[in-house]
Amino acid sequence: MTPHMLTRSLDRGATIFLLVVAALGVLIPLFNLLLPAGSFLQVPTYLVALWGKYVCYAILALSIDLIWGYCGILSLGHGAFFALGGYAMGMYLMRQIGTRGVYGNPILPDFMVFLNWQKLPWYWYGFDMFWFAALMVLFVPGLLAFCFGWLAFRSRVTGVYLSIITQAMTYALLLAFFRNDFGFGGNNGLTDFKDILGFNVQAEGTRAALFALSCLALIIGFLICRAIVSSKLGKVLIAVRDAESRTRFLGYRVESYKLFVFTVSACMAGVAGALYVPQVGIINPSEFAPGNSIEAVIWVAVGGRGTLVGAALGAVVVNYAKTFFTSGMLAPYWLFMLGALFILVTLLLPKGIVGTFNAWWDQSKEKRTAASAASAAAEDGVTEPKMAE
Amino acid sequence: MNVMDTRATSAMLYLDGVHVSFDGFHAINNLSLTLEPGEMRAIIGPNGAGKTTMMDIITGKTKPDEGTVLFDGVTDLTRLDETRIAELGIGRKFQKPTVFESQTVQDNLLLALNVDHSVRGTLFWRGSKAESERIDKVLETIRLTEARNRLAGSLSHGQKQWLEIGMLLAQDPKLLLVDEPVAGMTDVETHLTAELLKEINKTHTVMVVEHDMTFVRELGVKVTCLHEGTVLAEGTIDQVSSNERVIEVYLGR
Amino acid sequence: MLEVKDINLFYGAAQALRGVSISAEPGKVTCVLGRNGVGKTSLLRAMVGQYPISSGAIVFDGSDITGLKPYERARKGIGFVPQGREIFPLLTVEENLKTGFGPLKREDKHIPDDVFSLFPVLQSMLGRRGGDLSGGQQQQLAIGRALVMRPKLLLLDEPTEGIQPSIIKDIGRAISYLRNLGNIAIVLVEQYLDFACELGDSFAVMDRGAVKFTCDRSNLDASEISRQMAL
Amino acid sequence: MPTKLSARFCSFVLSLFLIAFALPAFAGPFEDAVAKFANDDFSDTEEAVGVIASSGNKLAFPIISALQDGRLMADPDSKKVYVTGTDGKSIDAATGEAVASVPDSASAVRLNNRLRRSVDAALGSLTLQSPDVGTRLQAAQSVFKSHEETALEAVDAALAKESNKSVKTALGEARAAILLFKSDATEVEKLEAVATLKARGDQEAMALLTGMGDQPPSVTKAAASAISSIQSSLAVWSTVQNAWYGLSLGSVLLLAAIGLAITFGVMGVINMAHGEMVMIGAYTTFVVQEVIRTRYPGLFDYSLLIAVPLAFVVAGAIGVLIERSIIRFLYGRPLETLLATWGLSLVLQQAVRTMFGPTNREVGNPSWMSGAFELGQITITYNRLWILCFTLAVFAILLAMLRYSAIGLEMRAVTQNRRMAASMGIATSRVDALTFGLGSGIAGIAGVALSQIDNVSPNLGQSYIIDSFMVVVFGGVGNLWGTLVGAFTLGIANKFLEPVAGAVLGKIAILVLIILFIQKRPRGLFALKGRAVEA
Amino acid sequence: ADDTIKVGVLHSLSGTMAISETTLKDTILFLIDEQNKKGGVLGKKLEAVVVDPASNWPLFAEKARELITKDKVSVVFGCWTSVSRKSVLPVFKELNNILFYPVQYEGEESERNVFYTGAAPNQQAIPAVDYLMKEEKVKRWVLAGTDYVYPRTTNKILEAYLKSKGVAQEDIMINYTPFGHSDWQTIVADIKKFGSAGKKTAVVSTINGDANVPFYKELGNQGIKAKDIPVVAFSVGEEELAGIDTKPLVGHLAAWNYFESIKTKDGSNEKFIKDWQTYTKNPKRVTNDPMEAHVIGFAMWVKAVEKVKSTDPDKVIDALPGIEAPNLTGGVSKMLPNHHITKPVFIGEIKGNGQFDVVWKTPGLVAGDAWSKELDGSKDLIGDWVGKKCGNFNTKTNKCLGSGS
Ligand SMILES: Nc1ncnc2c1ncn2[C@@H]1O[C@H](COP(=O)(O)OP(=O)(O)OP(=O)(O)O)[C@@H](O)[C@H]1O
Ligand SMILES: Nc1ncnc2c1ncn2[C@@H]1O[C@H](COP(=O)(O)OP(=O)(O)OP(=O)(O)O)[C@@H](O)[C@H]1O
Ligand SMILES: [Mg+2]
Ligand SMILES: [Mg+2]
Repeated sequence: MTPHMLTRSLDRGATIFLLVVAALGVLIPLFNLLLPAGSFLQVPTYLVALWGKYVCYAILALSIDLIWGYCGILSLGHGAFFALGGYAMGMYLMRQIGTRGVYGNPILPDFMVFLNWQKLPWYWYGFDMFWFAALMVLFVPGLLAFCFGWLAFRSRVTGVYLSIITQAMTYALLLAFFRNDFGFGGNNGLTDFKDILGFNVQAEGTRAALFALSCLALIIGFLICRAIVSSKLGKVLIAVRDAESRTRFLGYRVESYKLFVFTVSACMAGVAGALYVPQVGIINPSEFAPGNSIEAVIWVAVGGRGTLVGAALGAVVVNYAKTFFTSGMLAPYWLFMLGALFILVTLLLPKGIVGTFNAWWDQSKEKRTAASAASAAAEDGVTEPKMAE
Repeated sequence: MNVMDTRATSAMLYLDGVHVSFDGFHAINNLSLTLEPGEMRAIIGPNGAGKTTMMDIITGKTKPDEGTVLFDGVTDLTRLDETRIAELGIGRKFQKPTVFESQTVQDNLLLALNVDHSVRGTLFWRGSKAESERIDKVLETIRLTEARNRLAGSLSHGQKQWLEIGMLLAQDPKLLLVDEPVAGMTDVETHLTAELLKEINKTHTVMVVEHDMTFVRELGVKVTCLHEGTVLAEGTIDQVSSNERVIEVYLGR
Repeated sequence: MLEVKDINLFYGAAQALRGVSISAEPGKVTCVLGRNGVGKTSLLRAMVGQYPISSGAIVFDGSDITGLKPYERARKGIGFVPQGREIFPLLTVEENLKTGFGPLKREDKHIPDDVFSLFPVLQSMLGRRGGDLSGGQQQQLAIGRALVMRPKLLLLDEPTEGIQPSIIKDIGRAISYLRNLGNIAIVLVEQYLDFACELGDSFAVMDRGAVKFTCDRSNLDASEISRQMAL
Repeated sequence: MPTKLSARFCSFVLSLFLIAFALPAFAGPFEDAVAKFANDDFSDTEEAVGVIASSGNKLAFPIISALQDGRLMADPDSKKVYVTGTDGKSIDAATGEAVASVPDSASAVRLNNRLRRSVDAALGSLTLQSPDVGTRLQAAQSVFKSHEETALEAVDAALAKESNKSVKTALGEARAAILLFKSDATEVEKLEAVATLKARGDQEAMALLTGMGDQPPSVTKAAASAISSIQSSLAVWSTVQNAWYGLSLGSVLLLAAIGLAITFGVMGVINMAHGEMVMIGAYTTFVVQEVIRTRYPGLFDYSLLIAVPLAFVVAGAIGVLIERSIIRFLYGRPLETLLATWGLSLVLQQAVRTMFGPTNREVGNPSWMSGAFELGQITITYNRLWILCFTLAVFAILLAMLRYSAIGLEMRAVTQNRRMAASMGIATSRVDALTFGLGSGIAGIAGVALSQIDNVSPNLGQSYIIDSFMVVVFGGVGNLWGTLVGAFTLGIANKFLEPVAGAVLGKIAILVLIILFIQKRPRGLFALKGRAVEA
Repeated sequence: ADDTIKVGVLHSLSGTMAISETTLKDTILFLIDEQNKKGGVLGKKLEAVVVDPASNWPLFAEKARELITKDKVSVVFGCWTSVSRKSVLPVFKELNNILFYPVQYEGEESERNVFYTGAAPNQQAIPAVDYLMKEEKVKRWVLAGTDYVYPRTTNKILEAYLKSKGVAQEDIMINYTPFGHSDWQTIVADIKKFGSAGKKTAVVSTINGDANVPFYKELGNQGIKAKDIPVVAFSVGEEELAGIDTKPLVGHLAAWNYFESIKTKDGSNEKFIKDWQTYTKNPKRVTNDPMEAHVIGFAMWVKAVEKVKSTDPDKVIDALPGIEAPNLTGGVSKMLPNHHITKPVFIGEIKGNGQFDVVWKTPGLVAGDAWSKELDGSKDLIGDWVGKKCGNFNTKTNKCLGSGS
């Protein structure tokens, strides 16, 4: 990333967001590790794990916002890339167990032993090395996205057709991974991890480090997204979103653009999944469930589509709401709350939380400066595309 | 209209025996047409004659059922997609103005500029002085300088027409296809547009579709009249407008 | 018949109409002229109710229709030919015409012969989807569609845009035919001055959202109008 | 069908009672056998059945049929056994004398599957000459199944008297089955038996032919050729069967998708709550049946006829409510509808869970939707058949409505250009509400049909929503014919893949095929073409 | 507050599993209520902490963590699916707490922090097959299951077991379907075909959850009667049958360790059912096997706590093996060193009223095997948390495998 891209991508909102994430990424682990239990500011490990999960979701949301908010590609199957990244990491963690599994088999994971697998399937080779697994975390979702996108964008599959085939993709993967014959542990997935890079995954220090890493990944992901959308490429993406064929007539190779962001986004989702797995301790096929992907899209919508910050915020807000509502008195009724939240956000905050805030901010700024309407254009040129009516 | 084969290679645009039908409806029938480099050609013809469809064929939006479409005498356009054709240097203004509604007027022009259109190019793009000067100039030409920061979606119909012409200017293609540029413009604006096109024609090849005969007359170029997907008449405006058939199907009495 | 009194209209913070007043009479054609972006379309939108006005009143047939919904206005007899045609793209030509049946009485639910005699091309294309037609054909369809409603007030937004000369003449003839029927009031928004001058009974030139010049057929001065428009 | 049969059967039983009453009782092995019923031991019961069936006692039939129906009561204390008639009157099983009442300590003699089979076999030879055609047919079939040599005489006797054609065939087949295994049957008889079984031509006939053991060479040869001919005809039938299953699966998909074809296909609302509308329809059926069960049990067979309009109204009304309160603010913003309707689906699911509990609810098949009939070598279940017919009817009505009615035209106009439609005098908000209500209502009646084959639980809708979207998109959004063809194509493809690849891989293959297909036709099977679409 | 002992309830109340798990939540609330009426435990009242993991596996882990660290519960009753158990396992190990798991499962596990009160395969599957073989003389087998770990493992075990009993490979048909499979036409027809080959055929069903209803409906409609091809199921209980018209299904079987219809001499089951129906204010509310598992587990935990006079997990874990508690069918179940319990096995036939008629039962209680004897990988393993302090002890090599932690 060249310096000019960095400076261009940092506007006020972006800077605030980055500072907040960085602060969280440093302070939460510190407060968790250094302060004595019971002290006022001490962050329990439970919360570190929880927030670590939120941050991973935020990265996923960010990756969806990049393609949906800016390029109009509504992927209802992004959970697939997330899960694939997760599986790649899970496979590494599985191989790290070594002889500590219940059957003590040095090579085969437990689920293979009890289903009588004789030897490790070829696609498990190499995952005992971290660098290889890390590469696969990017490569597998990236490759799938590339192949899928190459086919779909070249044949100009757009709109709901694209959304539905992404859904079909994740659904097919869900079914495939459910199959025990597939060699990924079936419905039980991969679990019972012991350590990562030699550190015990359950140790407080490791958790804190994973959390900090997730925040770092969020920051980097955010910067990449900002760099993309604030470059001229970002404008092309919006052009593609709003009038795809017009963009073609200007001489832009639309499919390359889509393929580029789609693949970048899938890689980001993969990283999110990879960070998620050691923190929650399990990866199983339900991560491929179409409902999960739809929900991730909804986080973005709640936070504000096409705002990046909003996507991350939406992921945290919705998941925090879920955590909050699913315990205590409200547990039997939490779906009412969540459902109502979605409905109300759509009706009352049509641009999502951040989008609405931005609009309000711009408007009041406009009033304050009392300037001509000219300067009022949304900062990134990002507003809701006018739907064909 | 017979076109001599030797001229085919020197022509900027060469259409021969083009046919297109939609679900059995023949929109273009054995259409043959040649445009010389540096030429400006006005195309007239009744509604539904196939003028827009012809542009669709040239720009790769519609694939002809049969026939030859050559650009620059060598490139077979029927094999290429829209992007490639645009890259070759064919720009187009649509009949129904299509601009990027959620981006500013300025960004619309920026996107149209014919600089590196690759993913890498746009990702690592940094604005240059030359570019912003070009944009300023175009804005001035289309008289939208004041609206430069407005969203294109909030422009009126006519303003969008202008913006599209501006985008065409920014794109700076070798061949301009202009579909009904003055629809919805006042007489004065029509005049300005004619002047503008004549100016452009000094360095570019242009094909204009228009129903406004005053405008066509003002352009003062060779006119082709299409009818039912084929060339009905060709010649100067006076020749064409005195053609009986043209009067019958197009001009009216 | 129609009385537009001092209306203002805003798009967000931007004002598109500033105190516009205008009127239309049966058997008369009121022409609204002006450059691009002066607010002509906005004025028509205000009249049909597609966009709410912030102040002023619209009186039609003696009753105030300012608060009515667009379809209620249409049912009162306001026919609209919008700029950009707004054909229902997936309906056939015939179905497009039939959409005008809503406000009609049962015995009136047929397509009047006028429509086909004015625009014979429609007759031959009844089964084709509206969206497939060429621009000019769509424009004819849009006018035809408005006529199916048997309107008392017909609003035409640049009906000549993109139309071949012979059909412009036809449309001109159609408008004067309708005017001569005597029971339809017509508001014609145009930039094509010659056409407007030929048909208009009264003229209003708009600029920046306001009417800045009016005249009648009696004191028509085409060059003055053209000067006003060019300013 | 079964209920009718058993009703006839009961009347037959009753008539036999009358004969039974007239008979004097005497002690012997029969009485001992009867007493064994009171031991509550399956082996004892089985023994007793055997003895009683072969006793020739006139009470044998009433006792065994009572045993089959759970009307044979045994008192473990007094070791007395009673037969309760369908009319509530009881007799002592050992003596045949009428008793005033059965003691409270008596309970029905229990059966297990093995016993049920022996009971069937015993009843089989006892009822071969029953006056009722259905009973005779059943008897012949159970003899065919058990093909015990001892039944040959009875079969021959029955065959001589039988006049009904299908019973005659069945008896002939039973006879053939017996002869095939009878060691002392002549070669000619066996060859004839092989021919009869060949004519029957089904899996069971083949099983008999394959498993018949050592036979004279000519019979073995005939059997071999019979087997191969049956096999080839079965192969053809299995294709027919797959096609039928495909059609039937297709009809379910279509039914589930058809409402979505309106709310999503026509209106452009990405309606994630569609599945919940289906669910509401299914719960409406449940409530209707519940009321009928408790209040008007006689109406049970009509429950679905009542449920269909009701489900339409209930789901439709909820649809209208949703449209008025949420969707109408979201026109022109299709993606927001995804968000809101997803929220809505959560709320509706949980609401139903709170109201009706999280567990499955029982929705029964009315008699005309239960059971199956055989068409050649395939079994066609009535419920699937009715669902297919019902789906096609709904489709036809809907299509006609959209195509030819004024409101249909208005619906299409409004969804294509809401603003202009209003200017044409169409009350857009009313039309919007009606359209959404119509789509929801149709989803509701889909729920009625689906309640017949699937479980009625709060998750019902979830399991159909993805498939429904797949179907609509595969067929081409906005085209009802596309939805029809899409549903049947997917159904049939699925059912032809399933036997080859298995259910899971088959489903995966279908999904991959959809993905690849969309590459070929980016706007679905019945893509709308031309400018009209891009405009 | 300190004056109560908190008990975590970790069952899905929404999502796909709510259908089964909600009842278990109610059961624990009921048991706690009863216990509190008796004065609680150690003089303190019990307090239930209910959370909803929403059938979402990562959420299970999150909620488990929340229960233990935030709410400081002393014990957790929860989970249904194996994957949910697998997902919370590391949490219980890390935070050293106790989980009572009440559902029949595939076995192959024995963890220090988990007590398995549901059936292991040898307490359900194998007796069922034995019954069919002996009583119904079944020669040909269809093993139909949902494609996930429990059916896969169970079928592996059964396949090995059947072969050891001399059943030929071609007489075994194995079939897997996706979760929530709803179109059973082809499979039912296949079963019918497989069963009409002249040999007595039975279906062993490990079909899970929602898929059962359409499966049984299709069975009924295609006219597959229990007397022709009986189906024995391991996941169909009273609760599942409540959603089906059982008349066409009479005679099909289920193998469980408890049936609601079982009459006990001391009337304990009858009393339990009555109390339960009173508590839930629903006179039609049924009971089922996993509920009974919770009843036993809860009683055992109470006894263990009272024995060591503390709720400290370490102490309770050590005290639990050997603790006995009456089950609802008249016997006394015992917690074994491998953290599984002893249970009777019943085979029931479906009756027309949605209940089961017990047609067979094991003579005594069967001890749950953590590790299956039929599988190569595990035949030498035992779990023993008393003597060996090890969940996976290899008796051949005399070693505790893995880290054991
Ligand atoms: N995709 C299509 N499907 C069906 N018919 C089409 C399609 N595209 C164009 N047509 C038909 O082809 C004919 C030519 O259309 P075209 O738009 O090229 O006319 P035009 O000369 O541009 O007319 P205008 O001056 O009115 O714009 C018309 O009759 C139109 O209805
Ligand atoms: N939806 C809108 N949002 C914001 N501004 C708008 C909108 N529609 C029109 N405007 C602005 O309002 C002004 C008047 O527009 P209007 O469409 O009424 O012009 P017009 O006189 O019809 O022009 P033309 O001749 O080009 O059609 C223009 O400056 C236009 O940019
Ligand atoms: Mg045209
Ligand atoms: Mg206008």
